[in-house]
Parts: sequence; C-alpha cells; structure tokens
Amino acid sequence: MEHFFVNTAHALVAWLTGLGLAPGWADLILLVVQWIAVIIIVILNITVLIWLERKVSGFIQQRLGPNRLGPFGMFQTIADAIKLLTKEDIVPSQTDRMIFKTAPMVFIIISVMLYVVIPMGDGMEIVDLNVGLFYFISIGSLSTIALLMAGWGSNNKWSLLGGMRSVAQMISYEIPLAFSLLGVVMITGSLRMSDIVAAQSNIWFVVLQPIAFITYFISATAELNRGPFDMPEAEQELTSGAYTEYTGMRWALFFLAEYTNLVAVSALMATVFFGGWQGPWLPSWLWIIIKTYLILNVFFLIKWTFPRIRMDHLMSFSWKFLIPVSLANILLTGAGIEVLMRMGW
Amino acid sequence: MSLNDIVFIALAGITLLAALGVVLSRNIIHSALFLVLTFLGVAGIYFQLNAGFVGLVQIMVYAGAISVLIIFAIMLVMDVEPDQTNLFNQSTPTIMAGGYVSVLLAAGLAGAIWFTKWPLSAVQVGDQGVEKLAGMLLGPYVVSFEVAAILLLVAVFGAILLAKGVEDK
Amino acid sequence: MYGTGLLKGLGITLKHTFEREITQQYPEQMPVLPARFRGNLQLDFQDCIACEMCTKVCPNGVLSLESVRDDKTNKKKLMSYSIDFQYCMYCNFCVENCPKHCLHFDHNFELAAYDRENIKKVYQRPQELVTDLPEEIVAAEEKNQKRISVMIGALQKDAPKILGKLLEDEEKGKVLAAALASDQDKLEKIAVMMVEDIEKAKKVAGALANKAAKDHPKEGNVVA
Amino acid sequence: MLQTDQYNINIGPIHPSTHGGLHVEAVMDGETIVDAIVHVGYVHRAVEKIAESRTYTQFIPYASRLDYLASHLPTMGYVQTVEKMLDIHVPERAEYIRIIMGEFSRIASHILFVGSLAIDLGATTGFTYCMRDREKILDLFEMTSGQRMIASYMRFGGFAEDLPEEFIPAARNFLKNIPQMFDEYNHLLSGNEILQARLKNIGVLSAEDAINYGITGPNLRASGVDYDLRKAEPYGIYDRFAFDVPLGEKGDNYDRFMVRLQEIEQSGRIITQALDQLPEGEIRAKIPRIVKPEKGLEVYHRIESAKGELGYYIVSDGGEKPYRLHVRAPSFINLMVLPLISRGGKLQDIIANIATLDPVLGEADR
Repeated sequence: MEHFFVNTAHALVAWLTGLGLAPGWADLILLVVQWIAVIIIVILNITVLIWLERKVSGFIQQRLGPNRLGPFGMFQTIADAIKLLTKEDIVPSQTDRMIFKTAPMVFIIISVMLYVVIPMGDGMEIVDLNVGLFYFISIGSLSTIALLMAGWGSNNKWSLLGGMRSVAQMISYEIPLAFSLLGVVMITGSLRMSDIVAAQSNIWFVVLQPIAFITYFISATAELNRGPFDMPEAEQELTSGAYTEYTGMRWALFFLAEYTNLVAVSALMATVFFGGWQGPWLPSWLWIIIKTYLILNVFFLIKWTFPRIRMDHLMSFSWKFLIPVSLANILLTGAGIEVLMRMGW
Repeated sequence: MSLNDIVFIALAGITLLAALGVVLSRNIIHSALFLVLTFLGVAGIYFQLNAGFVGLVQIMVYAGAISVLIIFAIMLVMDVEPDQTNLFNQSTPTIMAGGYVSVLLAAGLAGAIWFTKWPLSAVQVGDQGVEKLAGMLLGPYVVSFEVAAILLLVAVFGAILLAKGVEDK
Repeated sequence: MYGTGLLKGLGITLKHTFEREITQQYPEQMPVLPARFRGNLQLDFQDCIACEMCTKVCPNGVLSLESVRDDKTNKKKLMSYSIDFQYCMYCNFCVENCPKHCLHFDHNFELAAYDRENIKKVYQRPQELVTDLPEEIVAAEEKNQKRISVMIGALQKDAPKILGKLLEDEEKGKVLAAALASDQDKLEKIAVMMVEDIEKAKKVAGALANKAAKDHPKEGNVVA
Repeated sequence: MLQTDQYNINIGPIHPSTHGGLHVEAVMDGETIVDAIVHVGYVHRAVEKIAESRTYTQFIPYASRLDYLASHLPTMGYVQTVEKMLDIHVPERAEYIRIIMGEFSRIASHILFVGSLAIDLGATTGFTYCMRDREKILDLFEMTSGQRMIASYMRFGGFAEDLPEEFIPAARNFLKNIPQMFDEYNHLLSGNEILQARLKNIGVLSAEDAINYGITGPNLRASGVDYDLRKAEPYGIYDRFAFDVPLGEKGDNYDRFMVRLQEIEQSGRIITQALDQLPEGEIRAKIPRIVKPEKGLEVYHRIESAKGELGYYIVSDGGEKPYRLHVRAPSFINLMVLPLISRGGKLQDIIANIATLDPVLGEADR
C-alpha cells in the first residue's frame, strides 16, 4: 500500500519509454497525468469537504445538517453542483465583461497550482522544487488579483468594496505568513518540502516553533478569507462582497477555489508543522489526509464560532501585532540556533 | 526544436502579446491586468533559466504591486467611463517626443545586446541558487542590502504621510 | 488575558458539537402540539344556527355564510358556510363568540395550497340535511336540479346552437362547443351557471371561447 | 492630503442586516460613513387607519402585529388603554398573568436581539443558540393561546382563557435555565474579544442626545438615564415587584447589548415573583359584548415595551369603532438616532448600530 502511487508512476514512465519515447517527453506526460489526477482528487475531495463543513456546522449549532440525499446526506453537494451547473449564467449588462468572466477561472487555476509542491506521501510531490515553500507563498498571493478582478469587473459598489478589502487584507497578511514560515526554514536550512518533512522525523516543528505556528494559523485564515476574517465576502455587511453579482457555475468556481485553497493551506500546515506524511503503521498518504482533515475541522470550528473582525482592526492586528511577533520569532529562532550550534549540536 | 525551445517560444509570445495589451488597452484596469500577465511570462522565463527563486520573487512582488496599482488607477480615474481611462494622447508634440524616446531606447538596447559579448559560464547554478543568494546578501553585500531596505522603509513612511497628511496642531 | 474569551467560545461550540441535536425532522416526525393549538378552522354544520356572530366579530371578513329563514319556526337555516383562510389571523374571536360552540380549531396546520381558490374552504349543506329545510326551499332546490339536468342534456345534444345563442355569435358557439366536447366537467359547470346566473355564464363562456379560438386557430374557426 | 470622492451606498431595503424593509442611504468616504439617511415606510400597513375601520375588539390582533417579536406587550398596551377608557377593573389573576406574559415577551424579544446582533456581526452560531432558547418561550405562548408568535391572548378585562395546568411548571423550568443560558451567551458572545472590539466605543449616544431625540427603553438606559416606566409610572401591578433597572455608562453598542442581557435577568426575577404570588380566581372582568366608549373620550396610555415607551392615543366618537388611534412607536423614534451615532464610523459599524438600536420595522412603519 505504501508505495502504490509511486510504483504506478514508475510503471507509467517505464511503459512510455518502452514505447520509444524520449525520457524528457515521458516525464512531461507523467507530469500532465499527475496534474490531472490532482485536479480530479481535489474536486472530488471538495464535494466531501463541503458536505463535511455543512455537517460539522450543523452539529455545532445542534442541527443535523444535510441528511436527505444519500447516506447522511452525502450526495447533497453533488446535487448542489448539478443545480449550479444548470442555472442560468447571468452576466449583468454593465459589467466589465472580460474581467468579470475571467476572474473565477484565474482564481481556480491559481488555487489548483498550489498543489504542485505539497508532498502527498513519501516521494509523492508532483515537482520537488528547491524553493517549494516560497513557491507556495508567492503563488498563493496571486489570488488577490482574482478577487480584485471580481470586485472591479462586477461594477457594483458592494463588490468593489469587497475587492478592495481583499487586497488590503491579503497584502497585509502575506508578510506575517511568510515570516512565520521563515523560522522553520531557518531550522531546516532549506525551502524544499521534502527536506522540511525529513527534518521533522524526530520532533514536529509545532513544538519547536509554537509562535510561528500561531502566527501562521492566523495569517493563513486571513489569506484564505475565512471567518472570522471573511472580509471580501462579509455576507452581513457587503451582501456577498466580491461574489455578489455571480451566479451559477461562475459563483460555484469561486467557492471551489476557496475550498481548494483551504485544503492546500491545511495540507501545507500539516507538512510544515505536523510532520507531513510521517506517521506510524498507516501508509504515508493516509497520514497526510488524516492530518489535513483534523486541521480543516479546526478551521470549521473557528469559522462557526467567532464574529467577524472589523476591517481596520484586522489591518492593525496584522501590522501592529502579527508582524512584530513573527519578526521577534525569527530573531528568537536565530538566537536559539546560534546558541545550540555553539553548544555543539 | 527541443521541448525547451517550444516552452520558450510560448512564454516569450505570451509576454510580448501581453505587453502589447498593456500599451494598446483603452481601459487602464485592463492594462494593469495585462501587466500582470507580462510579469508572469517573464517569471516563466526565469524558471526556464533555472532561477526559480528570482521568478517567484517576481510573481510575489508584482502580484501585490499590481493590485495596488489597480487600486490607484481606480482611485484616480473613478469619474471617467472605464473604457476611456487609457486613451492615446492625440497632440502631435507628445507623439513626436514619445516616438523619439522609444526609437532611442530601442536603438540603445539593440546596440547593447549586439555589441556585448555574452560569456557562457561553465558553472551550473543547480539547486544551490537560494543558498548562494542568501550568502551574498547577508555576506559581502549586507550593507547595501540594509541601506536599500531602509530607503524603502523611508519611502513607505513618506507615502503614508503624503496620503494621510499631517494634522495641524 | 487577551484571547481567553475566544478560547472559551471555542469550548462552548466544541461542547455542543457532541451534544444531541435538537431539531425535528418535520415531515417524518410531527411536532407535539399543545391542546390549544390553532390550526384549521372547523365547523359543526348541524349545530350552527346561522346567528352570524362569527362573521360580525371577525376582524378581516374571513367568514361568510348563507342562510334561509324558515317562516314556520322563524329560525334561520344555514345553507353554506365559507372560510377564506388567506385572510385569517387566527385570533380565535369567532370560536369564543360562537354561542353554540360549533366552531373550533383542529391541529392540522398544513394549509398551504397552490392557488387561492384552494385556500378557501366552503361547507355546503350536506344532502341528508336538505330535507330539514322548509318545504318551498326544498321544492325550489329540486326544481333547480331538474332544470340543470335538462340543460345538461340539451347541451350534450346540441351544444353549438345553445352556446351560440348564449354568446350571440354562432361562430364562437361552434368553437366553444368543439373545445368543450371533450370536457364534460366544464360543460356541466356552464349548464349550472346558465340556470343560476345567466350573466356570469355569458362572461365565462365568452372567455372560454376566446381561449379556445386562440389555442386552435387552424381548425377553420378563426374568430374575427 | 489625498482628496477622495464621496459616494452613496444603499443599505437596504433588501439587505441581510436591516431586520426588515429598512433603507439606509449611507454617504461613504472609503469605508467611513460620512452621513446616513434613514428611509422608513417599506412595511407600512396603515395600522392606524385600519383601527378606524375595525371595532375596538377587532383591533386586538392588529395591535399584536405591531411589535411581532414581543407580541404580548403591544397587545397589553392597547388593551389597557381601552380599559382605561371604559374604566374596567381587571381581576387580580389576570393582572398577574399579564405581567408574566409581558415579561416573557420581553425576554423573547431581547433574546432575539442578542441572536440577531450575533448574526449581524457574523457569529452564526450565537444566533442559532439564541433561537433555540427563544423557542422555549414560544412553546409557552403556544401552550396558553395556541399561537407561537402573534398570540392574541389578551382581551378587554382579562384573558380569553385561563392558563393551562402545565404552564406553571414549564415556566419555572425555563426560569431555572436562565443562568445556564447566560453562561453560554457570556462565553460565546459578550466575553468574546472580537465582539467587544466591534461594539465598545462604537455608536456612542450621550444621555443628552438620547433625551433630546426622545429615545426610550433599553437604548435610553444604556446611555445612563434611569428611566423605566415600570418604575417611574407603574402601570398594572408593576409596583408590587422588586427588580432593578440595569443601566449603561457610555451609551455605546456594548452598553446597549449588556443592558438588554441584564434586562433578561430582571424580567426573570419579575416572573418568578409573579408566579409565586399568582392568586386563584376570575380571569376576565364582566364587560359588555360590544365596546362603546363615551363620545369625545380621549385617552393616552403608555407602557414600557421591549423596545421602549409604547403609547396609544385613542379618540372615541361614541361608536363601536375608534375615531382615531395613534401609536407612539418606540422603534420608529429610536431609529431616527441612527445617523447621529453612525457618523464617522465604519461601514461595518452601521450594521452593528442598526442591530443594537433593535428596531422592529413592523412597529416603526406601522
């Protein structure tokens, strides 16, 4: 079981080269296959995830959640997806059509791209980049543009406010997000994901870097635009923020992308702070799934408990608290490493 | 034509087309968004040159910068129809001056590229790029690095002061 | 310390996550209703003395009734009673003011209907109680029934002519007859109307004829 | 200084957080509110005009529909006004039951306030917990009158029916659970730092402004003015109960929130005392079937409703229908202070301001 996926990939490459294909081309085809597999898994996973969130939020609120379609209401998301697909696709006449239509696509493409570097098991990265962690951060920061495009393209004051909020929020929270991961990088001495996982074979970084973990958790929630930081959407104030004018599948794409981001960030958190795919008895790819889902449940619990923060509080929290704390953490980590090295570790 | 060439041509094509889009769009927001695409294309070329770190810095910095640019565009041209925010200037002297500058620039660049001898290094950058970069920035060039950082910080403060204004006592 | 409030909140929600759910699964699990629940308004037809207390006290004119006076006993007899639920505020005034206690709310709350006609509830005098009425009314009713059955028979025999006369337009009559040939129910309804209220019958028949002409214009019966 | 344009943004009439058909036209500078213009009237049902075409009795269910979130209180106000006109003395037992039902309504309304404030601030779960607790009160109402929300239970001279047997144990059971309810609200909402940051020092209404604008009820008391009609001008038998009037200090959103939370507790105290003292006896005074006050009679009567001072002014022309009926609706008057407390705040504050003013549009628009 452990090496099932890896062996399959090797077999595919061997078969392709056996057909007389140049090794470079075979690798390219493998990459495409892996990519498609990731997209399929992500989308299937999200149907489960949306069901899970509705179920968990139901339990939190002492409700039952969806329970009509299929066992425990598991097919509810699929039914919703079919409904959204068959809905009329409305493009309001005063919108900036090009931007309005491309925004959801840009968003979903960016969020799927995040999965390239996440190790989903022992040797199961699509590409093991030497700058993997940095890749994740910088690609993740691109989703600002998608939200801004949605906000501007909708030509609606609520949407524009939502777009503006998302820019302010995401740019501010990128900084503590990157800084909090820097502590881990300093200990590992590498940006490569496989190195980070390997460095945690003895002890998880959540123990070594608790401050970094907390700052990362908070700023990741803000990056994901999830409650209590769901400024761009903010149903109660901005009606639906940047998504106000979207209908049918375009709207669904936004949600798909949001959940894709959510899973990616949770998986990264599991990789960077909770030992990645490492774990006893079970196959490695099962471990990362378990860890990711546990983290996701914490995200759910937080979203359904807290009220939304005010925009200016949100900004000052980032600039006046999170950034100094994450900088101090870097200093602390550096000093710690220096001391330990002097002691002869 | 190898795989590498195909990728390069695709990336260069996207970059050039997007750059044309920046210049020719009548809507300033579209221009800014094309600029994002241009930078992404350039980042792709960096990746192809095995300079992944630089490429990612390009993406990260410009993603943020462009969104801010768009916001400025929205703020500055809000009263105009969006389709007329990035029109060509019709006066002859401006066109003349612009043409002169661009011809000069093109000639200068072409000359520089033509006459420079591009040395081919035998050293493979490989996977150690980031470490080397870090070593350089925090080693020999630490002073200039810090000076640049402070300069940027001052610029940020200046911008905030300009935007918010100083309250009269 | 700053943040303890947040953690306490998380504790509350986490605690409730593992508690039993309190929602009812409505169609399968019906709610337990208290004795005084006000659902559907019911009338005991026999007991009603048509005193019209309920219609007077109703704030919204939901209730209306028809009655006839029996000259011998000088008592009113209820002919029909209608409750238009779309205006009902469930204030209970009618129930409280009924001297015979023949109105009451039952526990059926599923009153939704697709159109307004179906929300209205009409009690007609049941057949077995018709004999209870004063003689001349019974006789009039019988006569009426006879006229209706005659009219239905006539309509079935020669619909185009009768309808043409009704509509004062032979072409229209033909169209309508053709349309109604397959719809006995409507035919009978028109017959009843023609006996009871000729003006209404004219209007309804006219509307039906226009509709039929619109639906089947190709059958050679185009109305000018 | 960077010059920016102002723009208008329409909050409502269809908007998730306006509690009905309220339209606030906000003049914005970025996310800062420069001015807010309140437009009401989207739920106008001409209740006062309807009163002129209905008999005195027939208006009772309409009175319940004014403040449909605490339906016993507006009904009580109307019924007491007409009783004042006709000089009817209500039996002891009925007076006590009125207090019980009225205070339960107040609790229901305040719980809904807490819940709707929570959901307006984005805390969905707080809302569902509040609704869960409110349902228990609605169950009590259903037990007595068969209606959950708009119970037309009160009549001139008393009540339609006596309390059912199972009511008193159920009511005591609810009162027993109030401390536990409070624990939950305090931990989930009022103790939450995010919520405190959103509410404290926002929407400050000074005592002076509150009095000048004619604000009443919990909103006035949150500004620190000790004025409660139940104490200041006891109607019914309110002078027989011991209870405190919770006061705020600053008059900000947090004070308005906390005052209502504490009022739930005080209402619980009143109900406990009323249940203990509840006498046996008649439930309804003998009154003529058709109510006809004397010609030329004018009566004004006011009560402390859940939203503030609710007054009825009725003029009689000797007929069986009122010649004129006017409602002094606290929600309407309280809402008018919204521009004053919103200016200079953020867009997100105005949502909290609307929520803490706790208007019910059925009453504001009438």
